[in-house]
Amino acid sequence: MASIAETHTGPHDGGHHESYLTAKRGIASWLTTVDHKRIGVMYLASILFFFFVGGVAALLVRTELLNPGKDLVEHAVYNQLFTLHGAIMVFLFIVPSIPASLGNIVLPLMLGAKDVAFPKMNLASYYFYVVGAILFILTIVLGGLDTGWTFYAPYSTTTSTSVISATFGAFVLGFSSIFTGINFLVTIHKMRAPGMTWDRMPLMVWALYATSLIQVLATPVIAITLLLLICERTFGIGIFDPALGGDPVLFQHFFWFYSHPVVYVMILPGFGVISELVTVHSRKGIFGYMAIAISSVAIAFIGFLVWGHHMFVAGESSLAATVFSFLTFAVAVPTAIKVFSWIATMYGGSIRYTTPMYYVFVFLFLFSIGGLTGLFLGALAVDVQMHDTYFVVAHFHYVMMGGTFIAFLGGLFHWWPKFTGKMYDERLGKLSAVLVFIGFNVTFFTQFVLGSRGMPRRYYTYQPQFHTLHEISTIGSYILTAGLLVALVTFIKSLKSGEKATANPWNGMTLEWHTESPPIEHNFAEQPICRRGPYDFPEIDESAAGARH
Amino acid sequence: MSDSHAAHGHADAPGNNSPFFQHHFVTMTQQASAAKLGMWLFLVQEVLFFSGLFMFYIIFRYLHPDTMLWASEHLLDKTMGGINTVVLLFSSVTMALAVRAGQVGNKQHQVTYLAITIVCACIFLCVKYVEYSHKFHMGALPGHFYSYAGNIPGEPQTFFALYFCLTGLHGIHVIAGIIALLWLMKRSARGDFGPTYYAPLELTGLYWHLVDLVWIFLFPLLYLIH
Amino acid sequence: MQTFSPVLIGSGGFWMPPQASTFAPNTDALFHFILWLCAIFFAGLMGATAYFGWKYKKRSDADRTSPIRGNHKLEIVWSVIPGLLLLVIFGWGFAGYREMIVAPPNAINMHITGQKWSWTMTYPNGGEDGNRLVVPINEPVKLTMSSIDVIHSFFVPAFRVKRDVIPNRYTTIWFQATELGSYPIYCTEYCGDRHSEMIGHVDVVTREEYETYLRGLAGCSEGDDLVACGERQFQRLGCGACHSVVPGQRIVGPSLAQVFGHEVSLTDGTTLTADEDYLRQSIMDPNSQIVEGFAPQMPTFAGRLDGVNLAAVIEYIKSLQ
Amino acid sequence: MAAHSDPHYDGLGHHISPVRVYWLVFAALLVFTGLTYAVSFAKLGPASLPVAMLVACIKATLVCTFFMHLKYDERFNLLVFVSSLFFMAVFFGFTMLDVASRALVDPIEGYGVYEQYNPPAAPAEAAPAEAAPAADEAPAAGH
Repeated sequence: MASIAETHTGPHDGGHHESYLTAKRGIASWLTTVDHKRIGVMYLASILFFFFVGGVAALLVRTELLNPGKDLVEHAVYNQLFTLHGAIMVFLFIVPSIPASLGNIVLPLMLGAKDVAFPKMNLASYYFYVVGAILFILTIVLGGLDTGWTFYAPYSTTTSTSVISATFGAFVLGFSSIFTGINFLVTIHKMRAPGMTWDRMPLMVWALYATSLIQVLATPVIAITLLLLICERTFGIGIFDPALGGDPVLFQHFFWFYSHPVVYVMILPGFGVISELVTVHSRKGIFGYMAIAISSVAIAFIGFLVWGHHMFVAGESSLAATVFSFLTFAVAVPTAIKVFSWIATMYGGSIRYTTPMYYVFVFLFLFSIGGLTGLFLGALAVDVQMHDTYFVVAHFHYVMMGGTFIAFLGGLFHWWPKFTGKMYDERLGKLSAVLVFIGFNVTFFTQFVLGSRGMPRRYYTYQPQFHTLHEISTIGSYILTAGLLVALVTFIKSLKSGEKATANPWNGMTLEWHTESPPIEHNFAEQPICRRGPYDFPEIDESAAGARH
Repeated sequence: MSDSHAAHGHADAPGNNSPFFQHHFVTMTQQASAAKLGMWLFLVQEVLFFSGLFMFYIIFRYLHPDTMLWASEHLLDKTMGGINTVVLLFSSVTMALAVRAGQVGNKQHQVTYLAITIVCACIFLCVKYVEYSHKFHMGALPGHFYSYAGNIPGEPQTFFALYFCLTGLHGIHVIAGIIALLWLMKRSARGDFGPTYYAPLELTGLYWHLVDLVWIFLFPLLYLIH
Repeated sequence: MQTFSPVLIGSGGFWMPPQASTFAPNTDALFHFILWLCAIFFAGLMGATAYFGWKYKKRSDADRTSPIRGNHKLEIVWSVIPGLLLLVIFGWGFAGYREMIVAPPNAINMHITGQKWSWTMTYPNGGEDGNRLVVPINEPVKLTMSSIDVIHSFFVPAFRVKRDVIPNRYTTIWFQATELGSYPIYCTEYCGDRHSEMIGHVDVVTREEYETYLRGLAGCSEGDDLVACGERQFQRLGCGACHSVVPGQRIVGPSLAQVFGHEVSLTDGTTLTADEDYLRQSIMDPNSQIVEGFAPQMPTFAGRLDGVNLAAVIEYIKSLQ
Repeated sequence: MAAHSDPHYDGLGHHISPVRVYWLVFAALLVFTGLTYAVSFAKLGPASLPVAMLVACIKATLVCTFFMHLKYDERFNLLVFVSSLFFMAVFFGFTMLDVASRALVDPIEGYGVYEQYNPPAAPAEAAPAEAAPAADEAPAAGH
């Protein structure tokens, strides 16, 4: 099988190369490792734990909303639950999800490098994550947080809940994100395999490159915003709190300058995963490589110009609102190009219905709805009606959970054999995809209707005319939970009793498939040399003019 | 942009035999340029970090020019600011010369220049201490703690919040710089740095020049307002 | 809570609430235009996906796949066309928005004050009412809004208007009601515990009813029946949001029924009989005497309630036995 | 890569500037500092801020090109640094676009208008000012 890169000696040379999982034993070897794969696995375990915590909070919120009035908890507890759900899901799960876990594991392998550029900084990034996470858990213990994950002043500067420990936790998590970003940027620039030019890099690497750009450029602004918020609560400096002469809309500018680009930090790695999955599982070169690569960086760049669309009705001047609305539509074009290219990639392919491919189809369905509903919120007149209603809740769940999380699951199934060395039960995997698809749509499509009919966000009780829709949505959330539990069972079963995975179960062409599963500690016995593009599959019939016989 | 090809090219590339050569790199040149790019990205993050406070400055100056003019003229001492600027510029030169000494491998120069840089940084902090104690004494403090006798038009407590945030954050970065410089001096004294390995010197130099850059903008913006 | 009677006047269809203002038709038209545009694109995308998924399914290991790696013409087409459609959506959205931000000069001016968990409406003649905005039909009304504590957001789904209400600043919206009826007002910016109960309603009435309502709103004068006028002040200031008039029912503050003339024990341990001075003191400076088991959350009403209005409220509370 | 023995290049081929370049740049920086000082005393009125910023930018470029070796380094490091300035400018520009144009459509939405109608209660010595009384009289503006 003429692979993309010949290594000097056969892949199974001297046996002394132990897999990175068994090379060193004991907890200490894990906690002090500088091996990017181990750090990736530790990140994976931590973020899945916090996904579970955030998910439980979501379930409590949805159960409370089953009927108007009190079902489960009081007002104050409900407010803390939705804040907890938002903050944990954003800061502790979805921002680090693909870059820090899958990215850490896969990036050096895809580049043919031994490790990331700064291994010690990579471990420091994980420990900053752990400290930030502990501060968040401390927040729950110290009386919770009821400001919403957005910490809007003056509510956040006047409420009595423990805002300081939560904001300081988010500040520390910012360092973890910045270090990952710096690490990946330098690794991609300086440590590519010989022969791997920029147009021969896998699209996952392009996506992680664009993501790291945003992480480095946007995170410091939320860091200073959170510090100023802490100073405002302690010293009473008058920047955000109107009682002290500040301007709350200024806080929203500071906050969204980070928080909109961070939604692209969340989705861009998902795009990278989907580009990899679509090509490998339909055995075809990507359609429009340069278009997808450049659109990742374009999204990262334009993403910095559009934050004002979160503030159309928030007291922003109408001139600024118009400018932001126009630029928001500019960012929709590169995203559309990507979705069209993925679908065009399937043309003339030989699609293998593996679990990752199931998740690709689920992603295309859910993310398309998420992306298209963004158009409603970008148009000024409709956003006045839809802002801060369940329409927005449905929109961002479709793009964040339907987009990033589904791509994360797809990527997890795709690279699971590589970094655990074990296959998983395909039937269970596909079942989880189907259940997640059904549960997700039942939960969140109803919320579009709720929102357009005027149901506001973050409501503990609601008026009777919204009752049936909330019931459907809550039932949907249970189906979604079932689907996620099936996925969890699949992974646990695979860890316990999955059969040994081959080095290249999906016959991928990118470099990570040219080493054992699980890889040896220094990834490659011999430095691989990249001779051709990442998606030159043997099945591609170069002679045919595209007609498939 | 990795340079030499297969593994056999390891030994003879310059600096590859240095004890500080990280083996996941192919050559020392690659390691040095990776370290420098990493540092520049860290400096990018620092610029954006300070940008939040400069935004606070722009908004405050746009809304309360009178407060800023009055408070800056009466309570901020131009000469102290000027001294600090000269001290920091001088420390920037000595830092750059320390890096140069590392490049040529002159251990003695490295240590002396680093020592002068640290001394200058301490002088900067002492001058800051004098300025701060003057303000504490006058009660010109941020937010709730503001109790200055004279009446300043507009929002004086927010101006001093801005002043203390800007100069305080800059001061913290100067302190972090001093700690890094002390660590560097220890390593220089041990003779770690030479023509093929001086990355820590260079990176701390870049960081120190950025701290100086921030002060170059802080000085006119806070002290010399008209 | 005010239940919203689904009066299907000028219905908004499946998606939108009923249309009751001059903005509604345009906003709904744009909404449905985007909806159909997205539906077509979505059907096209999913159709292609399903078709490719079926037609190019793996048939055997000897499958050969197409070498196509791009098609510049197609890529340009599917960038330019969506771009143009997006411009259309932006233009239409901006046109509708431009109507919403410039209030006609002849609009009736009213003032809305949002505070933690109730709305206070101030009418042109200075009269005030709580959580109830009465507007004449087919006449432009401009609302100048501000908040006294945190950010709230004034949202009337039926009028398709929404604007945040910000402390220490005015924000304005305007609308012209086209259908009689009562439409809910929601607060859509999270503002604390009772954010979900900060609900008012807009009553669109005829011009005559509006006039009589205004007259009724003027403050209490000597001759009026103080208890009835006191109840109106009690209603406009939104006291009901925190104090119930049913004996023993606690909301945020203590119930005001059976208080006058009875023993009241305070947090500092002292107990006293609730007389007029105690009631006046609790309204003017609530934090000085806090009933046992309650938190000091009540804002002061100094400057908002005085003279006859204050006396009327005290009379009203005295009447609650 | 230049020969190792050339005094102008170190072991890794990076440029070594002669000592006098550093002192020359230092002298230039001192001159410009003096200039900023002088600018602040000269009564330039509104032009004083742009001039002060220009001088500060010149000093910053001097430090960047010579002390931080951007002149002799890879062009990409320069691009990285300039991009940070660009994104800082985007942050300032769009925020000021909003802040400066608040009163564009309706003057009542501007800054400080609220204080006109609700002057804060007499500046209390000890307790922070009472919550500004709600505007009980309908504000005059906007008619």
